[in-house]
Amino acid sequence: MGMPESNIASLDKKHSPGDPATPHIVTMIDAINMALHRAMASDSNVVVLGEDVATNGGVFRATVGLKERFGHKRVMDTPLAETLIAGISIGMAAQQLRPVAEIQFMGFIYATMEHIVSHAARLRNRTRGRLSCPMVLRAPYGGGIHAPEHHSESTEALFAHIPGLRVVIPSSPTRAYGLLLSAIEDPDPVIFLEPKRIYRMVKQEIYDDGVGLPLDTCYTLRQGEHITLISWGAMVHETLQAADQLQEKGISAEVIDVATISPLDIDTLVASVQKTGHCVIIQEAARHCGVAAEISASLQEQTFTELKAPIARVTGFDTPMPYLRRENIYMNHADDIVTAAMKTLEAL
Amino acid sequence: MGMPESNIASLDKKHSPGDPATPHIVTMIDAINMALHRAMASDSNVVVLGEDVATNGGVFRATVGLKERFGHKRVMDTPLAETLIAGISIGMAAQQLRPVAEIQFMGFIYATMEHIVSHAARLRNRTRGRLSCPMVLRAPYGGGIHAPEHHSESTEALFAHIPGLRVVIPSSPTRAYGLLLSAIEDPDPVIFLEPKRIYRMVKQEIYDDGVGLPLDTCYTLRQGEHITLISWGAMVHETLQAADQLQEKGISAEVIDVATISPLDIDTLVASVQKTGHCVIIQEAARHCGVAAEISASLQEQTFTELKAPIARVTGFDTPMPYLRRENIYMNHADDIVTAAMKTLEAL
Amino acid sequence: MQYTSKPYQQHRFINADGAVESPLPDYLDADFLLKSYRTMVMIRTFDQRVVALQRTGQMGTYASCLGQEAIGTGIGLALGKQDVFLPYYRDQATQYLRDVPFQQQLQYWGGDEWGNHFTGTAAQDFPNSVPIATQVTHAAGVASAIKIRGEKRCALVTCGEGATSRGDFYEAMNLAGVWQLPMVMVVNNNQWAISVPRSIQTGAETIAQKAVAAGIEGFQVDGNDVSAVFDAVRHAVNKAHQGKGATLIEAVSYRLGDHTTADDATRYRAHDEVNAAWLREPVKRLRTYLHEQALWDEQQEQALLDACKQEVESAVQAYLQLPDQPVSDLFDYLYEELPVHLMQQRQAALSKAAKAEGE
Amino acid sequence: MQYTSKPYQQHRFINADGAVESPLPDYLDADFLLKSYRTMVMIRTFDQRVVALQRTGQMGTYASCLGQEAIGTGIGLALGKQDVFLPYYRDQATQYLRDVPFQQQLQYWGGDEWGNHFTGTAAQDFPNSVPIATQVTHAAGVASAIKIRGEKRCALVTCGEGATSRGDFYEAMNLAGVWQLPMVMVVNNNQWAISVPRSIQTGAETIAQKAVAAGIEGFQVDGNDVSAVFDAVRHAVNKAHQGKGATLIEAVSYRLGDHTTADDATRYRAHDEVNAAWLREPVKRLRTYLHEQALWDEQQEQALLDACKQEVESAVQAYLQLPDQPVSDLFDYLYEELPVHLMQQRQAALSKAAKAEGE
Ligand SMILES: Cc1ncc(C[n+]2csc(CCOP(=O)(O)OP(=O)(O)O)c2C)c(N)n1
Ligand SMILES: Cc1ncc(C[n+]2csc(CCOP(=O)(O)OP(=O)(O)O)c2C)c(N)n1
Ligand SMILES: [Mg+2]
Ligand SMILES: [Mg+2]
Repeated sequence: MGMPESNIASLDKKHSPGDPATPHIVTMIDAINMALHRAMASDSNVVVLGEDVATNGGVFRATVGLKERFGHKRVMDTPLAETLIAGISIGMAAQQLRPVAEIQFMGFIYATMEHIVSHAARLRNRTRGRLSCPMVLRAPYGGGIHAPEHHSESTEALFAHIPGLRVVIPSSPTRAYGLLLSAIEDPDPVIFLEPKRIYRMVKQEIYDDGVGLPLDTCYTLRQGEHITLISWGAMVHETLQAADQLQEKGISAEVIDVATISPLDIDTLVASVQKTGHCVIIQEAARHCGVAAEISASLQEQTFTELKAPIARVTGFDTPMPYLRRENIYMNHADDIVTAAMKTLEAL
Repeated sequence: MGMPESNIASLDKKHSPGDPATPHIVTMIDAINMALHRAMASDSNVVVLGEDVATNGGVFRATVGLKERFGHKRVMDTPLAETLIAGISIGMAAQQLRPVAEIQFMGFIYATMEHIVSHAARLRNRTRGRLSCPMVLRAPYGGGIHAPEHHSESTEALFAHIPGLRVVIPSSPTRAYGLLLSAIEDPDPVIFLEPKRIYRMVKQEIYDDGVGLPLDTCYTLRQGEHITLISWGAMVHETLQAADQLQEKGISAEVIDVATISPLDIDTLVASVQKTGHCVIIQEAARHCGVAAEISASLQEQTFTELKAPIARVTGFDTPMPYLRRENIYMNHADDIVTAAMKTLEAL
Repeated sequence: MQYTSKPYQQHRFINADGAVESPLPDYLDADFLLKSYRTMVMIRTFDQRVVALQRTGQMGTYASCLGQEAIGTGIGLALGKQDVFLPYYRDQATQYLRDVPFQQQLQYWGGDEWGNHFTGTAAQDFPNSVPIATQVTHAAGVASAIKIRGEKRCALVTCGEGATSRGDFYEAMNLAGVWQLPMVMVVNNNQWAISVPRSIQTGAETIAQKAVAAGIEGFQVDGNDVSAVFDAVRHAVNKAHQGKGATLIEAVSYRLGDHTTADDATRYRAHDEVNAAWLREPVKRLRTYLHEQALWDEQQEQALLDACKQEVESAVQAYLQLPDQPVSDLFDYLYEELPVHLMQQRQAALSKAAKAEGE
Repeated sequence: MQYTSKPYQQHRFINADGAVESPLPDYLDADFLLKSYRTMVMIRTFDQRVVALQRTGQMGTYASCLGQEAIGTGIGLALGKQDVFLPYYRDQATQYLRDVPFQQQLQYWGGDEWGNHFTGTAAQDFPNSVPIATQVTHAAGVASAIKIRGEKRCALVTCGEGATSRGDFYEAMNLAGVWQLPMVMVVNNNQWAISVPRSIQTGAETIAQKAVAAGIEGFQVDGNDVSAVFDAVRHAVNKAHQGKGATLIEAVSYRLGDHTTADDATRYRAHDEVNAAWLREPVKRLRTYLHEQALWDEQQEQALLDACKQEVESAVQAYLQLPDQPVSDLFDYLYEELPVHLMQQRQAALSKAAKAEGE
């Protein structure tokens, strides 16, 4: 049953999964919705829960159509309580369900931390494999959308520091679809952070084939010779733009989307920096003790002799994200990355 | 009123502050108790709260004697609720009290994170200086004491990543006394992590003179020429031992106690590494995205040309702290540091 | 009126038809009612204007208080200047009555931290709390400070009924009970937490009965009857001032608008329910009552509407002309004194801004 | 016995003197009482032995259940094999009755994760929860899973009365109410949370009344009367199996020992209070009752004590001979499959251990 163009999954229409051979041209948020539909259809243990995820389909519409299709027992509006959402996900997961819980914004994720750090990340280890915690905690994250306070945080580093978790961040519709499927199938807890600034920025052709993408690898988006640009989340887009601008200057930049920031596929990054000898790491988050620091430190350890210049970081300031009128100052743009890259190259 | 030897503040005796000119030979836990007494005596806005801090004097006896001396209105046993402890501290601080709250173990600090990240760290900024949050959140942290699960965590990196906080970690009785006084006097929120493994390890001579130590500086404990060893918390002791061992091999190591891991006095560290060209950073915590990564990344940025070998990290594994029977494997010891240092030096 | 800890009783003086259900005590006199009415109309005018501003791209995401004006007004009129108010984000009325001018409220919603730099009565009040329910523990802290110092003040905190599902709410209420804190908790039960109806937020018959868990007094009031709200809050505030402990007030009302300007409530709730709620809304019922008491006429109404429009409009114009705060402000209020390592970042931000403006 | 949601009523069959206070129903027969008694004596024997082990440096910090044996025993006997138990850390009796052998309990307390690798009845049970109250939300999750699948099982969770001050407790109870979860919450009210007495933990007259906040049934039982505990749990478990929702049971008892072996309770509580509590403790009252019913004599008592000692001692010996788990176990259960970057760390740990053993 080939799906006509008009059936392409789109924002507010209920997604009807079709022939996996038919391409869908979708945004990232659509891709997430598609992956959720696909995962729920193929495994009856997958359940979805969170605030406003059922009847409302999620404040960003990520869960649209799920309740109608899979029923209120598998798609649950919870009371307004993030600690609870994390805690019951752990209980469900220990009973071999595969909860996919939504935290409405990353700024409200902190109340889950005790459960994530002390339980989700440890249940398997603590019981020597007897119980496990195959849960996914989804949260939109990042700034640049002129949202109210607490709606623009990028605190992925907090989770990246916790052993026993996977922290996964897609940066395109394709990777959102594939990585979310793999996150749901993963037998261990995954923090899945969705860069909401690019939820609807680009569309890509996706086949709803149920095929996941590996969580244990970085994704090289563009090959290059002179410098390695490493990023994740929404900043991947500015990074790609920067690579374009560098190209105009005759500089060939390799662009890598880290995608899974923990556990980290450092080998791909090392190989690239060994080749280029130059590296800029771009993160939206505040600088101090961010993920870029880990990547820089690890790269430095493993590519010391090949490095031709210090590894640079382009990061947010060590301040909270300003209220929306001044948000733009906080965010980095392509030319900030270009400037850092040029400085690195000039250090030659 | 010179105090006779027998009056030296000791573990279970109520501390009676005396002539600031009389030395007290005390452990770190005593020093903390002394600082609390001193702070409460000199500023009636200082209040102490937490679980078991009043009648019991704290499970580690840090708050012994405070309730008897300053009364139950200023020394409060709270209900068993960490979120509450953080939340009411913020409310009190906004009313110009100076709450010093205890979280019984760092493993139970995660429930405070929403309040610390979203409120304590931001109250001043959010209100453009109208309200502020001069609170101290104390917590014993770190492993190596054969404690039950969750009683041995070192997750200081989580707080170090949050703009608006100070994260302070003493590593000796002297610094515990001085840094805690300054933390309490500081007009902004301070996370004060106490390496409990060394609570009673060494004694030092302290004058109860109410003089604080600066929070914006690292402390160089030993001058050296060949290599810089950077650490904080309990690992400072293994680091000093390692420096001794290196000395025997004819290697002169500079040992720096970071003390305040955020905001970080990077300049002191840079100056040292510029001098030595070699650096090992030692942290007890898990490796990935720990504070050592930030220090390494920052140093690499600023000392690239002077570095003679990659900056090395000696850290915990990326696993939870094992239950007590296998705890020893997790912890690093002086010879682990020596091995790393020698490797760094041999990379010459 | 006598308040008891029977949680099921809903206090009300003026019912949905504008008729007296139980006689108003003397202190709820014409002055009070007229002031309440004027305030509610003013707030409604403001609220609608802000929504319009948002629709035209001149405002950030905004949470309307449409339908809840009586709660904010009742609180604002009952709370003392010396007390501390810890709002959630539909407390435009209380803030207005506590001297947070519309212009400043617009500044907050428009995305400028200076919108939280209250002066005057609100100087010690908390800014709007975005993380749901966290303000309740802060209130317990403020009340603790008051109690420690032995002052005759209290902390009054508001939240939605959705907020009562969060741990913060219970932890704070429990402390208020055991420490007998001078604290008043007012739950704006507007029946919805975004798309989640009251019925699936909790299995408790009322929100008020949650007070039983903490051993404090709790009761319902008709949140659309400003006199009932005022009276209940007055009772609770007096009690707090007298050192007699904390109170939980469930003000039963209805969120007539969307959750925020980013929401579309037609997706999840029935027109009929909203229409029915409009019959109970607070402004019309008081107008009816005032008309019937011959305290108000059409002319006064028109004059009031004009005055409200004018006040709101001049605030809006002032807001629209506000310059952006200097970029240095991003750093200068983070700590009392900027740590050294942030000086460089501050400089970088200034350069970045200068460059951006240069472009 | 009929249970109501009147929270103030304390259910009890056998009082502190070993006398019948209300007649025992048929199903609380001699078999039941004898089994309960034997279990409680066994647990007390075990408990004392573990404390002794700790004192001689052969055990980690240990939380004694002295005085609370009736609660764990009542739960263990009432709970079904198909149900899921989520313990706190004084549930030695329930774990024992759910086939977690003493040796394994010793292994847990002795600091080896394999002590949580339960098999048999407890295979799906949670390990002891150290972060207070977090297990209550996990239980709500387990109960949700059961409800989603439509199974005839339930989740039973225990905690101390101190735990009822934490948000987790309320958030989970609220969910249990609104989702009508098959969940039983048993609060071990042993009057102390380390050094904090019940009176300053909450202003509520009882813990049971906290159920009102969630709209679920809640009541007290005498936690020193094993028959009352059993009966209450049985009622709540049956109710859960029948899809009739959640129950909060406050089992009133007393912590006769120190908080843990790391604590010294004489610092903060009066001898008199502890002495008075000894008069109400669960083992003696049941022995008195059994004696009076001629169900028990001194000879049986001695035989039981001997049997208990023997069982405990053989577990202790087995525990003491347990080898340390391989160092690789630190890594091999962290994820289902070890991520590549951890392989190196695993190797490093093995080398480190080899080196340490070499020394
Ligand atoms: C901790 C937290 N979780 C989620 C949100 C997102 N959110 C904003 S308002 C809201 C609903 C609040 O409902 P209620 O408490 O009833 O207040 P109302 O908006 O109805 O006045 C939610 C879920 C938030 N701001 N904070
Ligand atoms: C979240 C958390 N906070 C603090 C502690 C430290 N702690 C361990 S037991 C305990 C008291 C618990 O009291 P209660 O719930 O009454 O149980 P009991 O020990 O009396 O059986 C405390 C504060 C902890 N384990 N977890
Ligand atoms: Mg609401
Ligand atoms: Mg207790």
